[in-house]
Amino acid sequence: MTVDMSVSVGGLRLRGPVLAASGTFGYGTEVPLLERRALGGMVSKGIFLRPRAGTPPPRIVETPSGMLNAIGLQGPGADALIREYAPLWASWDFPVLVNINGESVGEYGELTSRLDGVPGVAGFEINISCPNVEQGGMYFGNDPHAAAAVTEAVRKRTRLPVWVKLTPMVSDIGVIARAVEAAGADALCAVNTFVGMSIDLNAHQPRLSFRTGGLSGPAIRPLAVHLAHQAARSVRIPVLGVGGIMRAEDALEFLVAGCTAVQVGTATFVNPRAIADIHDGIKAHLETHGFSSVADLPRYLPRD
Amino acid sequence: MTVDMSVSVGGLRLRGPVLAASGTFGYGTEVPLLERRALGGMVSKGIFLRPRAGTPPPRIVETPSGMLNAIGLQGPGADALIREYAPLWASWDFPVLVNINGESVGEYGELTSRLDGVPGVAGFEINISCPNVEQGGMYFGNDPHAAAAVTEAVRKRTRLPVWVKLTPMVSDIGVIARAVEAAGADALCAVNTFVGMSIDLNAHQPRLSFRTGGLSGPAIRPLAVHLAHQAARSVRIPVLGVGGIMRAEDALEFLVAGCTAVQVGTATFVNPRAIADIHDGIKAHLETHGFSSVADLPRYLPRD
Amino acid sequence: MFLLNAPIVATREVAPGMAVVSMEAPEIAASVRAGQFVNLGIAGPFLRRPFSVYRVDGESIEVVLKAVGVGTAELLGMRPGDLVSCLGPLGRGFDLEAGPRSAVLVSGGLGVAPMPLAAREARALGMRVTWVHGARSARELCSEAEGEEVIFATDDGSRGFAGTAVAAAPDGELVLACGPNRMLAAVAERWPEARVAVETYMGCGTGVCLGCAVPLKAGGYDRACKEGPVYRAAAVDWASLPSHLPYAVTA
Amino acid sequence: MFLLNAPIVATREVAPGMAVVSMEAPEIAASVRAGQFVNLGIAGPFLRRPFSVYRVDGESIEVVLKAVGVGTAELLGMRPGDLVSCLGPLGRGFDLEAGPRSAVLVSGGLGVAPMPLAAREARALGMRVTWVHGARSARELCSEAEGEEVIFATDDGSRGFAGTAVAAAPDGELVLACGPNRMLAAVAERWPEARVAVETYMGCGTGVCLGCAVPLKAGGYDRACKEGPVYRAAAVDWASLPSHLPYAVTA
Ligand SMILES: Cc1cc2nc3c(=O)[nH]c(=O)nc-3n(C[C@H](O)[C@H](O)[C@H](O)COP(=O)(O)OP(=O)(O)OC[C@H]3O[C@@H](n4cnc5c(N)ncnc54)[C@H](O)[C@@H]3O)c2cc1C
Ligand SMILES: Cc1cc2nc3c(=O)[nH]c(=O)nc-3n(C[C@H](O)[C@H](O)[C@H](O)COP(=O)(O)OP(=O)(O)OC[C@H]3O[C@@H](n4cnc5c(N)ncnc54)[C@H](O)[C@@H]3O)c2cc1C
Ligand SMILES: Cc1cc2nc3c(=O)[nH]c(=O)nc-3n(C[C@H](O)[C@H](O)[C@H](O)COP(=O)(O)O)c2cc1C
Ligand SMILES: Cc1cc2nc3c(=O)[nH]c(=O)nc-3n(C[C@H](O)[C@H](O)[C@H](O)COP(=O)(O)O)c2cc1C
Ligand code: FES
Ligand code: FES
Repeated sequence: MTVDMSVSVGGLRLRGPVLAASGTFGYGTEVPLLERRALGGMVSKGIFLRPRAGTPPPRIVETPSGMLNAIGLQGPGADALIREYAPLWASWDFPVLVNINGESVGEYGELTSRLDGVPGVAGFEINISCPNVEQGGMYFGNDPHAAAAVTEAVRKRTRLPVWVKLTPMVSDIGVIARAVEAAGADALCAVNTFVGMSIDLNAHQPRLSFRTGGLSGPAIRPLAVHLAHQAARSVRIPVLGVGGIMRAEDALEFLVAGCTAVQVGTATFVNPRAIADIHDGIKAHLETHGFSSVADLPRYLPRD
Repeated sequence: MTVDMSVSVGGLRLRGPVLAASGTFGYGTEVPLLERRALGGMVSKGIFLRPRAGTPPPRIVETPSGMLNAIGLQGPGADALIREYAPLWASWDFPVLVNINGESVGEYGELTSRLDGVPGVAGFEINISCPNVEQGGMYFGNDPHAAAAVTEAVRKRTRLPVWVKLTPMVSDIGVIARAVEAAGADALCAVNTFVGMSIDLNAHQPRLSFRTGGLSGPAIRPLAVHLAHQAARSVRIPVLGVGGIMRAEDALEFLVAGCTAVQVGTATFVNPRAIADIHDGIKAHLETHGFSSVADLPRYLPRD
Repeated sequence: MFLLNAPIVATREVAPGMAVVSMEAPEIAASVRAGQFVNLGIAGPFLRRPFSVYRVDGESIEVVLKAVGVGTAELLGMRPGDLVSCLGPLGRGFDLEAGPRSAVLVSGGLGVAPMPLAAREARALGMRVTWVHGARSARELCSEAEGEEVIFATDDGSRGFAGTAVAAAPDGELVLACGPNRMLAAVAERWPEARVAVETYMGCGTGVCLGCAVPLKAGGYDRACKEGPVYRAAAVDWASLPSHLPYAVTA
Repeated sequence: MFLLNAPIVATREVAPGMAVVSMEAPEIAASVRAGQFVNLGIAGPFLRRPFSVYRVDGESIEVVLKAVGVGTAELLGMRPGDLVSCLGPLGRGFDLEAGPRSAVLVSGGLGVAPMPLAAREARALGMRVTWVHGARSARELCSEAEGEEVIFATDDGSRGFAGTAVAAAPDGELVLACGPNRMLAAVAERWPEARVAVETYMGCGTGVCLGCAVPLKAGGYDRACKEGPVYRAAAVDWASLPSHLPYAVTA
């Protein structure tokens, strides 16, 4: 039996359900070990309109079954991305979405306009875990109105797929999910990293220069599965599960919990072949259990 | 040099900064291996006014560096607690606080009245991670008004110390912390477990009969340190740090991040001597670094 | 209850993939009773892992296991001298007392685990021991079953009785059983007074977490690690034990 | 870049607590250049751990280390035949080219790590090698320093020059250095054109996470794992490297 690994998610048909998560795969030009045939798609490192230097070191700390990062969205800005990376992407056999960021609703919109129509840019993933500088630095993703406003601003400026990457530290992710769905999102990604802190006991201060960082890796997986499941229950658009996926079994948990596809991040640091291994493992699971496609997998998805 | 390990926290003077966390120590009558001399205090398993059967098995699932639990607050109710456990506590050489729970503001109040003045009950820890049945099942702890209302209801009915145990999955823990401080809390405990889910890939449904459970253990430590730090920055009352403390170094992270004491939960399952080991380790650290008391430890606590 | 860093002494195979691991734990060896368990702290997994004590040999205790996951695999890979953190003895065992003249031990697969100690205690109390041991096939039978009478049963009939251990067993004044929960449910049907050792997931193993809930016919839940793991077969609400999980399938 | 399951071949001590671990990694042994590193996947820690390649011996590569934490402790405890996941060679090494007639290698503590390969490459290019190796005391000096000329330096004067390796070093046409960041900052003062191997925390080791930021004098950050770990000493903004952390203290 041949298993159909392709999935349709948020306006894109992907050859496989496993994508590379933003910030863990650069611009796709590194990680030579990955077998590209397995890659359903890729989300670029988060970018702002203008170049950003990022935060001083130390930027990462290991934690039990995870890591904190505070990269500070270091990046070359839209112009350099269009010049240096998009032309490469245009020739690749999987879609590349750009993870877009801003300090104001206007900045998200401007960045979208700048990137829309650039060959190689297959869609947008909105990172709403950015501080809203105009509104006192609260994350856009913590407030349904701000999250919807950003989504709308992007939606208005492009016909390409628009995915919204949800912030995990909210009291009800369903509210945010519904708000951005209504604002025109084609898919949701759940979830981004959780804010954490690690303390240096000699210096009596945080280990990260930025003080806090985002927790990723298997430590957060049960939380991410729950949030992705909650998001999937709350909306009609597809959800991509992200958070702590190391092996095929982990990806399958998200799929059964109601996700249409998954993104793999930190696992790639530990195993540069992780995405291929996960893709192949999902395929083997489907074969073993007699499912002919990813969509065939039974879902546990009682609707809200 | 002798180190003074005692701390004052929320109306109690404790002989040491390490307490046993609610639900991980029963009613203090088990765990015979623990060296009691090290125990600063204990919080009993969460109790409701009336007996509760709890959830069907499976109630726990292991996760990377942690575990999910859905015990469902199984417990004998206030009368049995007063009859069977409080008389024992009254003779112990460390204080026992009761972790109190309710489905309505009124129920918290009633439970407090029932327990106030009972010999052996040294204070109350309010678990606000309970669904508010009167308001559609949202956690009290997710809403500053509901959290304050519960705190006020308990505060009005007792002169004993009232601690409030904060829910982690909120967009701004400082708002809740300030609300319950204003409502009369003597101390805060940060934090309770994070909601998570684990999926059985053969059954295609959650492993826990309750579907979701609370994540505890070292996986959540960086998140708990951050939240405890945020809470401590937001209020004047002391904060007890809880979440993933396995070793003295972990406890010290919370103390340096601004906590006055710590609670140890899941670690006891892995090492029944954990509390004594952590107490001794903190003492050794203070000695090595030339601090004469726990309060002497430098704090990283920029105020909001 | 003791907490010891127990050095591994030896490992021997008793069926393909099924091995007995012995470790030096003098205080536990001296005090453990049949049906009690130890909670082992192994490097890989986060939580401890519960195992019935299989035999006692001088200052050593033995456990019998198959690799079903990360903890069991690591335990089987340990070499003599490696240390395992050993907490026990835990729970209430079979609590044998003088009286009955015959005991029937019924075990399915890894349900052999508590039986050698049970056989020893029963004999010491003057009982005649019949041990009925079942497995899927002859290959999977534990090679160490013992008793005045030993009856083998295999699902495929490749050795002994063709069928389940429960079907193969004679009646006895005292029936002790251990195996998958569905086997124990069958035991409960036939011998409501049998004493059965139940398996659950465990958090602490010491009674503080309430994670090891066993649903009771009388209503409510017991702790397998404290009031159990041995129960009167009729006391357990077998229908409420999870059925959709690979739960108590180690047997 | 290769990803191999490399069997441990042997371990030898080169100073009290400092050991060389060799592992079979043919493709890496064949292609690694001085100053490059491997990122090792070990059972205990979550992330991989970066180590400079110390020597190459046939199909094996060697790394030198001390136990400073969980990963290094586990690596030192591994026995021949145990497998370690080995990703490499990574980063840009010293990139030696013919030209200079003499090379001065300056190493502090575990900063010896990239030097044997550097000495070999320098010699192959016809350079005369002077190796200056410093440590706190004679006991902590690596026993395997080598070169046409070897100069030892100890902080306590218990062997060789009393003072730092930087102070003990002669000038050379080419200076290569590795050691704690504060030592490398001193190198940068004296020889702005020296090539220095910098240490940072690393996430991926392959250039995708931006976790290994090295602050540059010219502004912005480089990736130690990709543009580095070897830099022109004057290019690094030493003052912006974290000072309050036990960071790059392994040397
Ligand atoms: C009181 C008691 C006594 C026991 N005695 C023995 C014994 O003598 N010999 C023996 O081999 N086993 C025994 N078990 C079961 C043993 O504890 C589990 O097999 C073990 O915990 C699995 O650990 P793991 O890390 O290898 O598996 P995991 O990686 O945790 O899980 C692997 C698979 O095993 C399943 N599993 C995990 N825990 C259990 C469990 N408690 N019961 C059933 N399935 C489980 C999981 O669902 C999963 O499918 C006993 C359990 C209890 C509660
Ligand atoms: C390019 C490169 C090459 C290296 N080559 C070598 C080598 O050849 N030999 C060698 O012994 N070490 C080398 N290191 C350092 C080595 O990677 C760390 O010592 C190792 O990661 C520590 O792992 P651990 O699990 O033992 O320590 P952990 O348990 O992670 O930490 C223990 C202590 O070491 C500190 N630490 C952790 N990582 C580092 C680090 N990268 N640098 C400095 N301190 C750290 C921690 O802050 C902590 O205090 C190199 C590092 C880099 C970036
Ligand atoms: C080093 C690092 C950088 C990241 N950068 C971004 C980013 O730029 N934009 C974004 O939306 N998410 C970013 N993330 C979050 C990941 O895309 C992913 O949501 C998260 O790491 C959880 O998945 P994981 O556990 O598989 O890594 C980053 C994560 C890491 C570890
Ligand atoms: C099995 C279990 C039961 C718990 N029961 C309660 C409870 O009844 N009331 C409460 O406020 N917290 C309860 N908790 C939460 C703990 O007190 C603690 O906040 C949490 O486990 C995080 O700390 P830890 O990582 O040290 O375990 C429980 C935790 C566990 C693991
Ligand atoms: S396993 Fe914790 S109470 Fe039984
Ligand atoms: S370690 Fe990830 S980019 Fe260098």
